[in-house]
This record gives sequence, structure tokens and C-alpha cells, in this order.
Amino acid sequence: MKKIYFDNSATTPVRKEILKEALPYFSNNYANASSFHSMGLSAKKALNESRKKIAKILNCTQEEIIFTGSGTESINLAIKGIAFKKMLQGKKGTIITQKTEHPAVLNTLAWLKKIGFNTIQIGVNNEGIISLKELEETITNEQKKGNEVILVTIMYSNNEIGTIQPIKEIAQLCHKHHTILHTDACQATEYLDIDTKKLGVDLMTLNGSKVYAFKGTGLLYKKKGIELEPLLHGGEQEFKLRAGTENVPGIVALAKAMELAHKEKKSESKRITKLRDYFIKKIEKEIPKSYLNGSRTKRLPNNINISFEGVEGESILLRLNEKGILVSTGSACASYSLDPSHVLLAIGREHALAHGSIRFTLGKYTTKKEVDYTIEKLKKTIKFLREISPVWRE
Amino acid sequence: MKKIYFDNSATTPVRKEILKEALPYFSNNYANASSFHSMGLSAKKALNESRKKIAKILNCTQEEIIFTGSGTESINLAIKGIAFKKMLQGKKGTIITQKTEHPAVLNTLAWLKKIGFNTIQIGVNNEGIISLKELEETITNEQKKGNEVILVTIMYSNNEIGTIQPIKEIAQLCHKHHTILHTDACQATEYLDIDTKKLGVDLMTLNGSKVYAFKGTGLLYKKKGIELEPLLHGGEQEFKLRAGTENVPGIVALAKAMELAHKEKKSESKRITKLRDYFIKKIEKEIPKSYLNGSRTKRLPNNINISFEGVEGESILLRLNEKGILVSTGSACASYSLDPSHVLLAIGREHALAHGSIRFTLGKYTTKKEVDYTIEKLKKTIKFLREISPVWRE
Amino acid sequence: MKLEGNDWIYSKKVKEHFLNPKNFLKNKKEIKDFDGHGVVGNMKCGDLMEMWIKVKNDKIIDVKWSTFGCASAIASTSILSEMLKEKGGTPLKKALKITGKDITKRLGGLPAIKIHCSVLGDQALRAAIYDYAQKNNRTDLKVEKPLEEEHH
Amino acid sequence: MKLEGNDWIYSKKVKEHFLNPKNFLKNKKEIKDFDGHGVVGNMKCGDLMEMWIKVKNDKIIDVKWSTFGCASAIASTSILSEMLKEKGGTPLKKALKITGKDITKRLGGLPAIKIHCSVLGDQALRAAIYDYAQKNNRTDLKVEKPLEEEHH
Ligand SMILES: Cc1ncc(COP(=O)(O)O)c(C=O)c1O
Ligand SMILES: Cc1ncc(COP(=O)(O)O)c(C=O)c1O
Repeated sequence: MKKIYFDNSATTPVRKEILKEALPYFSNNYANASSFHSMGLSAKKALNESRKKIAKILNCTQEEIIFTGSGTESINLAIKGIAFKKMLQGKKGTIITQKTEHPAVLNTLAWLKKIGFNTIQIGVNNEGIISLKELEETITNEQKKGNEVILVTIMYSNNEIGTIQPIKEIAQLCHKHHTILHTDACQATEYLDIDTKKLGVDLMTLNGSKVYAFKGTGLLYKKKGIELEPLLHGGEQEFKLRAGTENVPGIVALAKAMELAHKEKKSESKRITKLRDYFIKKIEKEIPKSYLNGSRTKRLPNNINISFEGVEGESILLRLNEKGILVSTGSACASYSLDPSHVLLAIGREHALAHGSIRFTLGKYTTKKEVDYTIEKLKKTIKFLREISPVWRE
Repeated sequence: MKKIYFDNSATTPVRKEILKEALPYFSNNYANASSFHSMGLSAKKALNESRKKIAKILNCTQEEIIFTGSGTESINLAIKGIAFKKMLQGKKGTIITQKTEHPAVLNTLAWLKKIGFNTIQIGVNNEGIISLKELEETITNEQKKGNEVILVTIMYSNNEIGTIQPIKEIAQLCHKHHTILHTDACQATEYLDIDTKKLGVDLMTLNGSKVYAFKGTGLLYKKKGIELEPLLHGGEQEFKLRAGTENVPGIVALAKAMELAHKEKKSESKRITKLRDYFIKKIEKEIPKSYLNGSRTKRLPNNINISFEGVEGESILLRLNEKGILVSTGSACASYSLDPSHVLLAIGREHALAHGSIRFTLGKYTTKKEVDYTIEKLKKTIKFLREISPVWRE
Repeated sequence: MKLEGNDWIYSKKVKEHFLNPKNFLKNKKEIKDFDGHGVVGNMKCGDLMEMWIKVKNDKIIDVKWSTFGCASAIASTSILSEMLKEKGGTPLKKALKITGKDITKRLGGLPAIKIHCSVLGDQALRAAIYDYAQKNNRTDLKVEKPLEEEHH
Repeated sequence: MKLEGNDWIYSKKVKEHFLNPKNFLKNKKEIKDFDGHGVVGNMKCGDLMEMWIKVKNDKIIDVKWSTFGCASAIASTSILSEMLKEKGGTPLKKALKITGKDITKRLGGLPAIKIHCSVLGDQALRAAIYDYAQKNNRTDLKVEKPLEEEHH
């Protein structure tokens, strides 16, 4: 059975053009980019050219790009890099974030809290957007208490509900109060503007596994002048900020992916947004008591997250799976943990609806035909599960 | 011109059989291994099967394997994982290592020193081997002073000169004094016994880029009962010890690589050792005043590191490069830094000879014909460079 | 990309019962034909189960259920209903002895993290028997009152 | 895997002079024909250069050298010897004005980390001129005594 893949925010397939670009660096031009012989220099060249391409897209200098091994690593490097720098100066300080961040941010902060940093999570409204006023008050309150706010970390767009934060305004606000902003842009790269000058961010995390490049690749944009302690110590790679043999094929793939995304951003965003809105409209029309999670407007083009009253997410997921439709859910039952999505709870969804959420994330290969087929199957699935549900009373 | 690649310790090409095994996980079976739909489960299955294969080879349980993004990351996780655990208990302590370790170990320790840990580097003899007696005295001295020795980290075999440390005896000694041993086995995987039970190590680092698998992959063996703080915080992957979307293709490739290495270890070691010894003998016979660095017997089958009096390494490297022969050197001039190899200095080589060293690291695809061709070109190269050298007096 | 066997997280049996659940309550009107009713779980935890039993000569001869929950919760209730109805029904005393383990076993096992779900089935059954016992003054059945808010 | 241009870390000019160095001392016996001799660098740093000059009518008309060092050290000495000999030789006063920068420029640039190497060439030349001045009592040349241990 052909699969209909609606899990592009979990990870994307590697795009043929991208694999093709990287393939020569596996078994032909395979040297260590730090080697001095011709094959090493040619690897280094591939590395430098990838960095140059990406710098152009991010509108930054090459020295502002640190290649890493994942989104998670970039986030850990950004946050702990700032925190450890302070620690080595004998200081600690406050780090501010918000409730719907990816676990990579939340758990890094939880750990820093254990070693003595002060961390604050501000809330979001029912669309998943933070209040600039609350952020400003939180910063200035800390500063009044004499606590240095060493970092604010707010994601660009959310991986579960697709909500887009006003990063530009957040950056301005942070700078007004002399603090640094890191943003997790893993989900934004494919569809949103990632010009670092326009956004005004100081640190920005991207990764390869969400943009049709390789798993185990990522980068951190670090504005000139921002100082970080490295997280991985060792060789002198990546301007001495991230040690380890450079993953040349992975980096080449990431650069190609970002180039393609950049080129196709406008047209793809338009196409996918249209498909998304059609999808949402259809569901809302065909399936009663279905509730869109997140914002209708400040939303990633490819994200649909919707809760169905009276049914549980894992059940929907597995029944759709039987029809070849691959989706994700915020239900506790499908997370290898026992709590429902912290994101859905943060936007004020009651537990029942949080357990009954399904995320469809569209991608490059999504077609209208797939959407139509999915709606049909989804309708039947919800109907059946509601029939056996004790909480569904028509 | 066909290249003769003698830089296998820097990194290896990806072997065709290994790429083939991993390729389906790029664009066909590409899901996130944490996704609950069928494609996610199939990725998870590939992950689990890879872990099972490796566990068998390492003679350990699956829970004792943590997949990471590189050798450097595994080393950082092992060392900082232990150190941070202590720090969270309000303690610090002493970490002991030796002088010829990879920068990933040395620079991690240098950083831990900055944040208040005590670190000690013991020396090596002129073959590059540590003294068990000195190690024991160093441990007991610390303990007498009331300093807890929280970790000993000694590499299995050296990346520059190929010297093999007596890891089994070192492990026994560490355990006798109730301390933990981490070993960096990045260079050992292909040729030496990596049965963790036989070696008796507590933590062991391996990576993919030296065993014909992918760059940006690695693993840490962690004996049951040893407790680590994670280095990358985030999702719950890898038994909550290493967050981030699992690099399924990379892990599948690593497992395949280890399987092949395991199967071919005996025959390949024999073949390569013979070739190595022939190579060394020929050089010593044909080129006067050439000095083998490291041990003649306790040496990796694929490593030749040799210094030529009166000539400088980068010059040799680049002239060999012109003949299609790719090698590495311990000379400062070819390291993007200004110091000659810390390893050669540690075994007592004077600066002049340290600057004049060349490393040939043989591999799977090395042939006798290549060796013969190389010796011929090497002879001419050394002769010419000595002609223009002010320090060469025949 | 060999996918040996099935690519489900659950056993074949769970899959079967989840996709084609048996004995669930199709029509709310049927309820009146039943003698005992139990509810366990809660929406906060993401699992809620209701069970109805029909008793004749101290034997459960018919069962209906409704479940909000994941595949294993649905499958475990379904298979429990089948277990109870087979061989013409299950004596109440024997029914009280059915444990979560028995259900899990019949399902061909469950992933470790899912075990908790199957436990709800036997609890819902016990709650239904308690209800029957209350209504029929059957203190001899020695069935405990179910907890109000069942967290697991 | 497009390898545009050459895949060398150095410029074409460096490569040329490194692979085919000009004017190096082939035979120790030639030394006696020269009028000034300089040595700079040391083995600890991995660079050592020796230079001999032949002077006629205040002009350097011949140059020989020996170098232990990396490709850029060898190439920079070689190109310096060529610079000195072209157009029938270089007046001593003009030779004293040659800087590391001039050599680097003639080489078509050097990688940042390598710049220090090219500086040795002009120093070796200055040392040789100093030697010539000492031997010939040419205090008018105003060339400083080279440092004993030259670290860079
Ligand atoms: C918003 C966001 N941040 C961070 C990550 C972590 O990236 P990775 O899995 O590459 O470590 C992800 C994806 O998992 C994500 O969606
Ligand atoms: C002995 C040794 N340890 C550690 C490493 C670091 O491994 P990686 O480059 O995969 O981070 C290497 C190779 O670079 C090595 O040879």
C-alpha cells in the first residue's frame, strides 16, 4: 500500500536532489576536511562552499555559522554555551522561555535549574502566542531584582501546533533590555523568512531532518560578538566552537536543502497553505465537534492540529495507519510517556481534547488527492470511534 | 590520477556494502523512530536491530549502548557525564588521563579543570605506553590526599602512532582502586578485540568515521550501573541519556560496519600487519636516518608513523600528494596550528624529528602494489628535500 | 527495507480486536437489559471505560462496553468481553478472579508502557459486578467499591 | 564532486616554486664563491633557512639558499632568490627594503596561517647582507645584527 505521509514535522524524507548532491562525499571524495592532502582540501572546499551558501541565505557571515549534529545539539550549545560562559565568570543569572518550547529547550533549562540557574517559563494565549508585555515585564522584573537575564529563548514556530511567534518584535524587545535572544527555528526553515538580519536574532537553531536533508545534522547561527563556551570539546573545528570530524556529506546536504527551500519558499508556502486551508475547512465541515488547535493565521503553512471530541488520538492514528495514512498525535498514549502534549495544555485545551488531537503535517510531496482520501477515511474513523466511546453523546 | 589513500586513521571511505544497507533509510523508510505509525515503528525496528547486533559484538546488553553523533561527543558525554553527576552531588574530584590522548579527551579535561575539577596527565614511555605503576601511584596518591578519583580515561590505541595500551590491566587496576575507566577505542574498533567483558572497561567510545561507516556517528558503551548526566538534553531517546531524532541511516551503517569489522577482523589484521611490516622494513632499508615512532609490537596493524631526519613533514606530504599519495603528518605546518604533534613530543621525540614525521595509515583497500609505488616515490621525495635542507649533512 | 512480520507496536491479537472490536454498546437503549454497570478511568489520563453485564444464575451471560482510549484499552475491553461470554458465560466468582495479567496474556502481550491500560478492563468488570451486587444485595460476592477517581 | 581550479592550499605560484625550487644550494663546495651568509629560524619551530649572496658593485648578482620547512617556506625562499637575481641583480640598498609582504605578494598570497613563513626569507637575506657588511666593513649599509634565536 502506498503511504500517505502526514508527519513531515517529525522528519522529512531525504529529497533525491539533496541525496545526489551529498552522495559523492560518502565513498569518492571522502577525506577528513582537516587533512592537508588534496582530498582533504577538496572536502574542506565542499564544507566552505556549503557554509557560504547558507550564509547567503541567512544573510550573515560564514563565521557566524556553527555546524552541529542536530537541532537538539544546537539548542544545547546555544543555551548552555551562554550559561557556562557566565558560570566561568563566577555568575549565574536568569533564562526566560515559554511553555510550548520543544523538550530540547525545556529539559536543558530544567537541568540548568538543577545546577543553580534561575529559569522562568512564561505562558501563551489560546493560539499559542506569547504576550510581549508579559515578556517585557518578566525581563524587567528580574532586572529590578538584580538578576541578570542572560538569555531569552523563544521558538520561531511550534512543532505541534505550528504557531508562529512574533520573533522580530521579541528580538527588539530583548535588545531594548540588553539581553540576548535565541530562537529555535527547526520548523521554520522550510516556510518562513530566516534572514537573521531582518529577524534580528542573536542565536538561531536549524536542523537537517526537517528540511529534506539528513538526520543527525544541524547548525547554530551565532551573531558576531556573542560568546559561547563550546559543548563538545576536542579538535579545532567550527571556529573552535564545536569539535569533531566534520560531517561533510551531511553539511553538503543541509546546504543544498536550504538552497532549495529558499528558492521554493514562496511558491511552496502558497501551495501548501492553500492545501492546508482546504484540509481544515473540509474537516470542520465534515466532522462535527472538531477543534483546530493553535492559530488560524499565525500558523505554519504545513501544520494542521485538530482535536476530535470523544475520541482518543492513538486510536485515530492507528486506524488511519491501517489505511496507509501516517500522522502524529498529542495523545499521551503515543508518546512513550504518559502525559498528553504540554503544548495543548499550555494553550488551555482540557485533557480530553488534548488526548484526542491529531497532527497532519504536509510536505513537498503532499497532493490534493491525498488530502481528499484522508478526509474520507478520517471521517469514517472518527465516526466509528465515537460509536464505541463512552464520552460521545450525539 | 588514481589516489593512494594512506589516511585511514583520519577517516575512512564509506564501504559500498555499508552504504547499501543504510540507503533505504534515507528516502524510503525515512520516518522518525519515535513516531507511532508503521513507518516510525519500522525505523524503530531498524534501530533496535542495529543495537542488538552491536550489543552482541561488544558482548553487552542493548541498554548499555548509547548512540551519539561522533567520537568526540561520546568522549564528552562519558567524561562530563561522570563529572556533572558529581557536581550535582556537590562534589568534584580528580580525573586522570595520559599525555597522548586525542584532543577530545585533553580539551574536555582542560575545560573541566576551568570549572574546578582536578585533572592529572601521566606520561608515557618512548613507545607511547603508560606505566601501570605510575597510574596506580597517581590514583592512590590522590586517594591518600582525600581526593576522589572519579574517572580514569586512557585510550585503547593511539590515532597518531598506533600504540596500544594494556587496557585490560588498566581496567583491573582501576577497579582494584574503586574507580571507573573510560577508554577511547575509536582507532581500535577495526582491528582489536572490543569485547567489553574481556576488556573490563566501564565506558568505551567508538565512532563510525573510522570504520567505513558515516561521519557524524558514534556510540558510547556504558556498563550497567554507571551513572551519567546527559550532555544533550531534550527528548527521551537513548534511554534518556542522549536526546535528538535518531539518525537511523547512520546507526544502521554503524551496525553494519561493526559487523563487517568483527567478521573480518582476524584475516584483515593479519593481512594489514604483514603489509605494514613490509612497508616499515622497506623504508628503514631504503631511506637512511628514518625513525619509526611508537612501538614495534604494541601497534595497530594499520599504522606507520615515521620521522625523516632533516626534512619537514608538510613538504613531504605535499610532494607525495603530487604523486597521488595521501598521507598525514605530525608537523605543525599541516595542522592549522603551530605546534608539532603533542604525541611525538610525549614519546620524547625532539622537535626536529617531530616536525619531520609522516603517518601512513593503511586500510581495507590498501594493496602491496600501492605500498611499493609509495616507497619508490617516498625515497625520491626525501632525497630531494634533503638536498635543499640546511640541516641535512650526509 | 525488510519489514519482517507486522509493523505494529501491538500483537496481532490486539490489532484484530482494536480494528474489529466485539460486544461494544451500539445502542444506548440496550442498557436497560443489563443488570450491572461500571465505569473506571478518567479523561485526564486519557482512558475511560464503561461496562455493562447481564447476569443469570450467578453467571455473566452478556457483556457490553464503551471505551475512550488507545488501541490497547479498546482491544483489552473487547477481548475481556469475549472471555466473559465464551462457553456460555462466566460465573461471577470466577469473573472476579480475572486479572489484568490474564487479559494481557490473552492479547498476546502488550508493550511495557501499555500494560497499565489493560488493567482497566478487569476494574471496569469489578465495578459492574459491584453495581450488580449493590442492586441485588449480594454482599456474599465480597467485591470492593471502586475508587471514585481512578488514576493510573 | 567538482574540483574547480587546483585543489592546493597554496597558490599556483607557490606550488610551482615548491615543486621546482630555483637557486638552492646543490653543492656545499659552491659556498666559497659567495660573499655573505645568513641563517634564521630554528628547528623547534620547524623552519630553518640559510642564504648565501654574491655581491659585485654593491649589487647582489647571485643567490643560493637551503631551507628546512613547509612548502611556503621553500617557495618563498625560492621566489626571493629569483626576485634578487632578475634584471641582472639587486642593489644592496634595494635588497634591504624587500619585506615579507613583497615576497607574499609575488607568491600570489599565502593562507593566513602561513604568512609567518614568508617572513623568514627577507630575514635570511638581511642576515646575509649583515654578514657581508661585517666582512667588508660596510657600516654605511646600516643593517642590524640578526637575532641569535629567531622565534616566530
Ligand atoms: C521545534 C523543534 N526543535 C528542536 C527539535 C530537535 O531537533 P533534532 O531532533 O534534530 O535534535 C525538533 C525536532 O525534533 C523540533 O521540531
Ligand atoms: C582516537 C580518536 N578519538 C576521538 C576521535 C574523534 O572522533 P570524531 O571525529 O568522530 O568526533 C578520533 C578521530 O577524530 C580519534 O582518532
